[in-house]
Amino acid sequence: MAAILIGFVIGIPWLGALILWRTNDENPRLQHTLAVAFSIAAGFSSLALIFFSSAQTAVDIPMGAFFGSLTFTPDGLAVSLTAIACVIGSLAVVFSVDYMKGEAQLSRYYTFVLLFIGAMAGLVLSGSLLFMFFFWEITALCSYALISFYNDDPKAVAGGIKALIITQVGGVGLLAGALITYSTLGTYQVSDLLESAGTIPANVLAFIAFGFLIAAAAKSAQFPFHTWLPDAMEAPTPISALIHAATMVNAGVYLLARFYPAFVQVPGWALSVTIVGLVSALITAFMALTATDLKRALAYSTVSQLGYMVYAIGVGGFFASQFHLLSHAVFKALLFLAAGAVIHAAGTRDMRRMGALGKQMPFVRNVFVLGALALAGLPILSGFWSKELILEVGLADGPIWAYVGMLLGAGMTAFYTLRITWLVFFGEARESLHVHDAGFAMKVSLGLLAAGTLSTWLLAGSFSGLFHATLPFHSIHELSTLELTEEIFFAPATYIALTVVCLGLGIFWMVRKQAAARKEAQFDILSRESFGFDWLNRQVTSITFKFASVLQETQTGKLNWNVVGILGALLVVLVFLLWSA
Amino acid sequence: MNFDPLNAVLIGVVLLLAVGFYGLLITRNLIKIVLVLQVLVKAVVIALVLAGKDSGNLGLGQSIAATVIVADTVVAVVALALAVQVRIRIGTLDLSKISSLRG
Amino acid sequence: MTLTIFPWMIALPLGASPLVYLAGRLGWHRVELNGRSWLVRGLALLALALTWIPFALSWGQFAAQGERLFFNFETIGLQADGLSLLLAAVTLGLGTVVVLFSGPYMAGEVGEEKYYAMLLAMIGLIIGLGCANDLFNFWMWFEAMAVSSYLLVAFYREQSASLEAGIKYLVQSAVGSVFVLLGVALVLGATGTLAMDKIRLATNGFTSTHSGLALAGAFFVIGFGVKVALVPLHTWLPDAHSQAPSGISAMLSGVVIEAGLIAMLRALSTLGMLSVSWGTLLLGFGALNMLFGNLMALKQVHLKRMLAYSSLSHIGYILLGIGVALTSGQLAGAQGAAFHVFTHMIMKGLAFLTVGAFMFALLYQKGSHRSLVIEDLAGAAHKYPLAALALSIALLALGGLPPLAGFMSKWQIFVAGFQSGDGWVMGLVIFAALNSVLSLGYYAPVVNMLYRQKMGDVVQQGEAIPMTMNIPLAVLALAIVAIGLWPSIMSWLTEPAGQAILFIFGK
Amino acid sequence: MTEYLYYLLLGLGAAFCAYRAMISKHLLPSTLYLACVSALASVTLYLLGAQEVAVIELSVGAGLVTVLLVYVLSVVGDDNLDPTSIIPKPLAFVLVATISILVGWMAFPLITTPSTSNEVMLAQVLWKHRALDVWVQVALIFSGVLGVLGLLSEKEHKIETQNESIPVAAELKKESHV
Repeated sequence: MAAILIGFVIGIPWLGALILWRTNDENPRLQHTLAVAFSIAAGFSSLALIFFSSAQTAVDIPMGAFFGSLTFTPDGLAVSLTAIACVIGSLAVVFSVDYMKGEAQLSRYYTFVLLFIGAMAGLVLSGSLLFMFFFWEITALCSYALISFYNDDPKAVAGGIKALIITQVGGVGLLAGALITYSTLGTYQVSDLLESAGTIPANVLAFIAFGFLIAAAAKSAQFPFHTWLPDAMEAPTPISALIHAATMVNAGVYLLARFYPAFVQVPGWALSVTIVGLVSALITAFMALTATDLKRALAYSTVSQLGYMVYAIGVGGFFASQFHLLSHAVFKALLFLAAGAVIHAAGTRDMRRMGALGKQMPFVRNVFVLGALALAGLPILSGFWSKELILEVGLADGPIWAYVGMLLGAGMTAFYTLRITWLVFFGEARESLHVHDAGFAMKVSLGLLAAGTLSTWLLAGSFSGLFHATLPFHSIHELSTLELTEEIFFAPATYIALTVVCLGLGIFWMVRKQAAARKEAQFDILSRESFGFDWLNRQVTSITFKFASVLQETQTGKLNWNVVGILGALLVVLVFLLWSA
Repeated sequence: MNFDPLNAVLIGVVLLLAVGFYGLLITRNLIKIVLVLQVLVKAVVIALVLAGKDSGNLGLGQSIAATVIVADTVVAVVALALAVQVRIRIGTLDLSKISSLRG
Repeated sequence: MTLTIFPWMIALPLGASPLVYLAGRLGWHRVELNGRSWLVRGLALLALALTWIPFALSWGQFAAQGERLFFNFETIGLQADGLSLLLAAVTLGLGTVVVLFSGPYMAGEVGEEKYYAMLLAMIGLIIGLGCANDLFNFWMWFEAMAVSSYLLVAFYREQSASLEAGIKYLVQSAVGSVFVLLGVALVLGATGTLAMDKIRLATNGFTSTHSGLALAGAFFVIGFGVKVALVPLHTWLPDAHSQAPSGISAMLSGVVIEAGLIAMLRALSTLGMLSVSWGTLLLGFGALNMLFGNLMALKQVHLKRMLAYSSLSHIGYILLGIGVALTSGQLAGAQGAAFHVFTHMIMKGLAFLTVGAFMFALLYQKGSHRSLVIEDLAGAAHKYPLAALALSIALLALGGLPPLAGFMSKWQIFVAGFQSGDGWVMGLVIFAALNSVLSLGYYAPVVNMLYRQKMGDVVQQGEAIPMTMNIPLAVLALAIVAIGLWPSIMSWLTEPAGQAILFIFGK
Repeated sequence: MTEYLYYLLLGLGAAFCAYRAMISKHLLPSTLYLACVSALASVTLYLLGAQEVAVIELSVGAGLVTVLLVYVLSVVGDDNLDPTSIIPKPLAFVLVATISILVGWMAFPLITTPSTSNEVMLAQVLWKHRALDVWVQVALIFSGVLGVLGLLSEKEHKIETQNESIPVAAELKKESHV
C-alpha cells in the first residue's frame, strides 16, 4: 500500500504536469480545474501515506550498474515533509486560481508547480543518494523556471539564474558527498550510509559531511549563500509561498536532519552547523529590520527562521528543528499568501506606499496578524511552541554565546514582524490605494492555513511518536503533546525568550511613528546589499565575464595563429612526455 | 656522431618539416599555404619510406607512401578549389583579411 | 563458421553514395526540381534504413560471440568490437535523423544530390574508421572522412563566412593528418608492422620508455586532437560548426569529433605501456576544454557558435572519463565516456537540428542566410511549441539537469572519478561539476528567451516548421528524457564499448 | 660516409628550395621551387630504394601539382604579397626551432642499421596485401571529386549572395543576463 501511495504522491502531480503542459492557454478554467484536482489528489495521498509510514524501504527498482537502485522509504521524516509539500502545494494551487486569473501562459505555470510538488515528494522519500540528488536538481530547475516566470522582466530572469547557479554550486557538495559514499561503501542507500558511517574513515566522512552542509546551506539560502532567496521574490507569490518558504528551502534542513546521526561524530561539524544557523538567523533578521519590499522582508524572515532550524540541528535538537519546520511551513505560507493577496490587490510590493489596508481587507488582515504573531513566537500559536523548544535545547546543549545570539534574533523577529504588519495594515494610509478583499479561492486556502497555524502544535505528540517509530538511527524520545507543553511551560528558557520577544514588540511600538517616514541610512543600503554578499556575487560574475572576454581574444580568426595553437600544444605535449619519462 | 646514411635522411625530413611549419606560421597567402602543406607531405612521404626501410619493410613503406601521395594530392586539389572560391567571393587571398569569424 | 556481416555497414552507405549522386545528375533532368529532391533523399534514407540491418545482425553476432568480429581482406582487415559498434550506432542513429531532417531543409538547393552523396559517404567512412584494424588503413579512413566533410562545411559557397570556415577547417585538418602520418611512420620504424594487434605485441616488449614511441604518441594526440578539438587545437571548430548547414553541424558535433576521439584512442592504445601518461594528458586537456568551452560559450550571441563552443566543453567531459579509465583502469570511466559520447550525440544533435529548424522557419524561408542570434528566438514557444520544448530539453540536458540524459552520463563519469580514489582526479570531478553549473549561465538565458511572453518580430513573421522536421526533433527529445529516467537502457551499447577501451589499453 | 653526404645535401637542398618557395614574393617562382623540392625528394626516395614511389612523386608531386598550381594562378592572378607576417617572426622561429630539436632528438634513436629488406614488389603489396587501402582511396578520390565539383560547378545557389559581413560576437552588444 505504501508503494502505491508513493507512486501516487509523485506520479499524480507529474501526470498532472504532463497533462497541463498539453492544455491550451485559451481555456484557463480547465487549467485551473485540472491543477486543483491533481494537487488535491496528491495532497490526500500524502496524508494517507502518513498512516503507512515505516522504516522499511517500500519501493526498490534496480537501475543497473553504477546507478544503484531507485528506492523510496516512507519513514516519519519523509512522510511528514511529503505531506507538507503536497498539502501546502495544493493550497498554493487553490490560491493561484484567484491570484493568477487572467495571466498568460498558465500551462507553463501549473506544469512547473505540479512538477515541483512531485519532485519535492520524491526528494524527501528517496532512499538513494543518487535519486535524492536527481530530485534535488529537479526542484532547483522548477524553482528557476518559476522565478523567471515573468520572463519579459529582466529582474525575474536575473533572479532565476542567480537562484539556479547558487543552488547548483551548492548541489556540487551533495554530488560529491553522494559520490564519495558510493565509492567507499559501494551503495547509494541512505540507510547504509547511516548504518555504516562509523566504518568510513574519519577524513572521508568529514568530506561527505561538509559537502552536505554546503549543499544544505545553498538550498536553504543559509549564510554564505543567502543572497538568492530575496531575489527569488520576483516569482508569482504562490510560488514564493510554496517553494521559497514552505517546501524547497526546507530541503537543506531536511538533508542535515536526515544525516545528523551519521555526521555528528565528525569533529567540528555540529559546531559549523550551529554557526551557519546563527549567522544566517542574525544577519537576515537585521536585513528584515529595514526592508521596504513586503516580499523581500518576508524572504529575509524565511532565511532567518531557517537559520533557527539549522541551529537547532547543530545543537542536537533534531525534533525541535523538524517541529519548527512544520509550524514555519504553515505560518510562513500563510504570511506569503496573505501578502500575495495584498500585493494582488494593491499592485505594489512597496510597504512605504501601503498603510491602513486592514480596513479594506479585514479577512486578509486577520489571517496575516495570526501568522505574524506565530512568527513572532507568541503563545499559543504554533510558532511559539517550536521556537521555545529550539531555544530550550540551545540553552541546554549548545554554546551559550550562540544561545544569546538566537535570543537576540527572537527579539528582532518580534520587532520586524510587528513592523511589517503595522506598515501594511495599520497606521495611516500613505497612498490612496483602492484594494478589495481576497477572492473565494484565496480565502479558502488562507483560512485553512490559518487554522493550521492555530492547531498544528497539537500534533507535536503524534509527530514525535512517528519519528520515534520509524527513524531507527535518530533515537527520538516519544513525548505526548501534553508532556511537551508542560516541559515548555516549566522551562525558564521560555520566560527569558518571551521577555525578549515582548521587548522587541515594545521597542517597535515606541518607534512606530517613524517607521514609515524614516530616511534611508547607510545601514539600510548595506543590509539591502546583504552586507556585501551581493557585491561579492556581482564581482564573481563580472570577473567570469571579463575572463571570458580576455579568452575571446585568443580566437583571432587568423589561420596563422590557429597553427600556432597546434604547434604550441605539440610543444607542451612533448615537454610533458619528456618530463614524465 | 653516427654517420648512418639514414640519419642524414632523417635530418632532411626534420628540416623540411621545420621549414613547412615555419611557412604555415608566417605565410599570409592562401595559395602558398596549400603549397607549404605540399612541402609537409613530401617530408611525410620520405619519412614513411625511411621508416619502411629502417625496419626492413621497404615494400610496406613504399606502398603507403604511394597512397599518401595520391590522397594528399586530392586534398590539395580540394584546397585549391576552395582557395579559388575564396578569391572569387572574398576577393583576397590574404589570411589577415579572411578573418571575419572570431570571438 | 558464421557469415561476417559487419562490413556491409560500411559498404552499403559507401556504395549508395555514388548511386544517389548519379540519380540526382543523370537521366532525371526531366523530373522537376522537387521530384529530384524526393528521389535523392528517398534513396539516401533507404540506404541508411538498409544499413540498420547489418548493424543489428552484427550486433547480434557480437553479443552471441562475446568477442571481436573479424573480416580479413587480404592481409589487412577490419574488426568490430564494442567501440566500433558504438561509433556505428551513433553515426547511423544521427545520420538517419539528419537525412530525415534535411529533406525540407535542403530541398531545392543547388548541389542537393552532392549533399546527400557526401553525407552517405561520410557515414560509411566513419563506421569504417571505427572498424579499421591497421594503423595506416586507419589513417586512410580518417583522411577520407575529412575530405568528405570539407565540401559539407563550405556547402554555402556564396557566403564568405562558409568559405572561410571551410578553408580553415581544411588547412588545420591537413596539418593534423600530417602529424598522424608522422606518428604512423615512427610506429612503422620502431616495430616494422602496421597491424594494430602486432604493434601491441611488439611494443609490450619494450621495457622502458621508448622515446620514438612517445613521440609517435605525441603526434597522435596532436594529429587526431585537431579533429577532436582539444584546446588549443580547436580554433577551426566554432567556425566550421556554425557555418555548415545545420544537419552537418549536428553530424560534425555529434559524431565526427567523437570519431576523431575514438581514432585517437585506438592509435594511442597501440603504444603500450605509456597509458598512464596518456591518461594524465587527456585529463589535462579535458579540464582545459571544459573551462575554455564554457567561458567562450558564455559570451556568444550566435546560437550555433554557442553550441559549437559547448561541444568543446562536452569533449572535456568525455576526456575526463577516458582519462580516469586510463589512469586508474575504471570501467565506470570508460563506460561513462562511451555513454556521454552517445548522449552528447543525441543532445547536441537535437540542439543543432532545432536551431536549424528555427533558421529554416525564421530566416531561410524569408531568403535570409544570416546566422541566428539568441534574441531572434524571443517568445518562440508560442508559435513553435514543439521546437521550443525540444531546444529547451536539449539545452538543459547539455547543462546536466535531471531527468535528462546528460545528467546520467555525466554522473557515471563522476562516479569513475571518485572511485579512482585519487585526490587530483576527485578535484577535477568537482571542477567538472562546477563547470556544468557555469554552463547553465548560457543555456538558461536561451530557454528564457524561448518562453518570453512577448513574441519578437522575427518570430512573428516566421513560417511554419514542416512536419518532417518536427518528427526527428520529437524523437530525439523523447530519447533524451527516456535515457534520463532509465539510464541503463543504453548499457547494452556502452558497456561493451567501455570494456573495449580498457581492453585495447590492456587494462 | 659519401652516401651520408649525398642524403644530407639532398635534404639541405630540398629544405632550401622549400624555404625559397615560402619567402618568394610571387606565386609562380614559389610553384617552381616546390617542383624542385619534389624533384629532390624523389631523388632521395630513389636512393633509398623506393624507385616506384620516386616515379609517382616525380609525376604527381612535381608534375601534376605544379600544373594545377600554375592553372590556379592563372585563374586567381598573382597577388602582390605583403611580406610582413601576422605572427612575429622571432616567435615563429623559436617555436619551430624548439619543436624541431625536440622531435629530432626523440626520433633519432629510432634509426638502426636496417636489417636486410626482404624485397617485395610494390605492386604486390599495394594491390594484394593492402587492397583495402586502395578501396578506401577510391572513396577518398570520389569524395574529393565531388568536393571539387560542388565548389566549382557553374550553377549558383538559389539564394542571392549576401556581402554583409557576419557580425562579430564581440561587437554585438549582449545584455548580460546574470
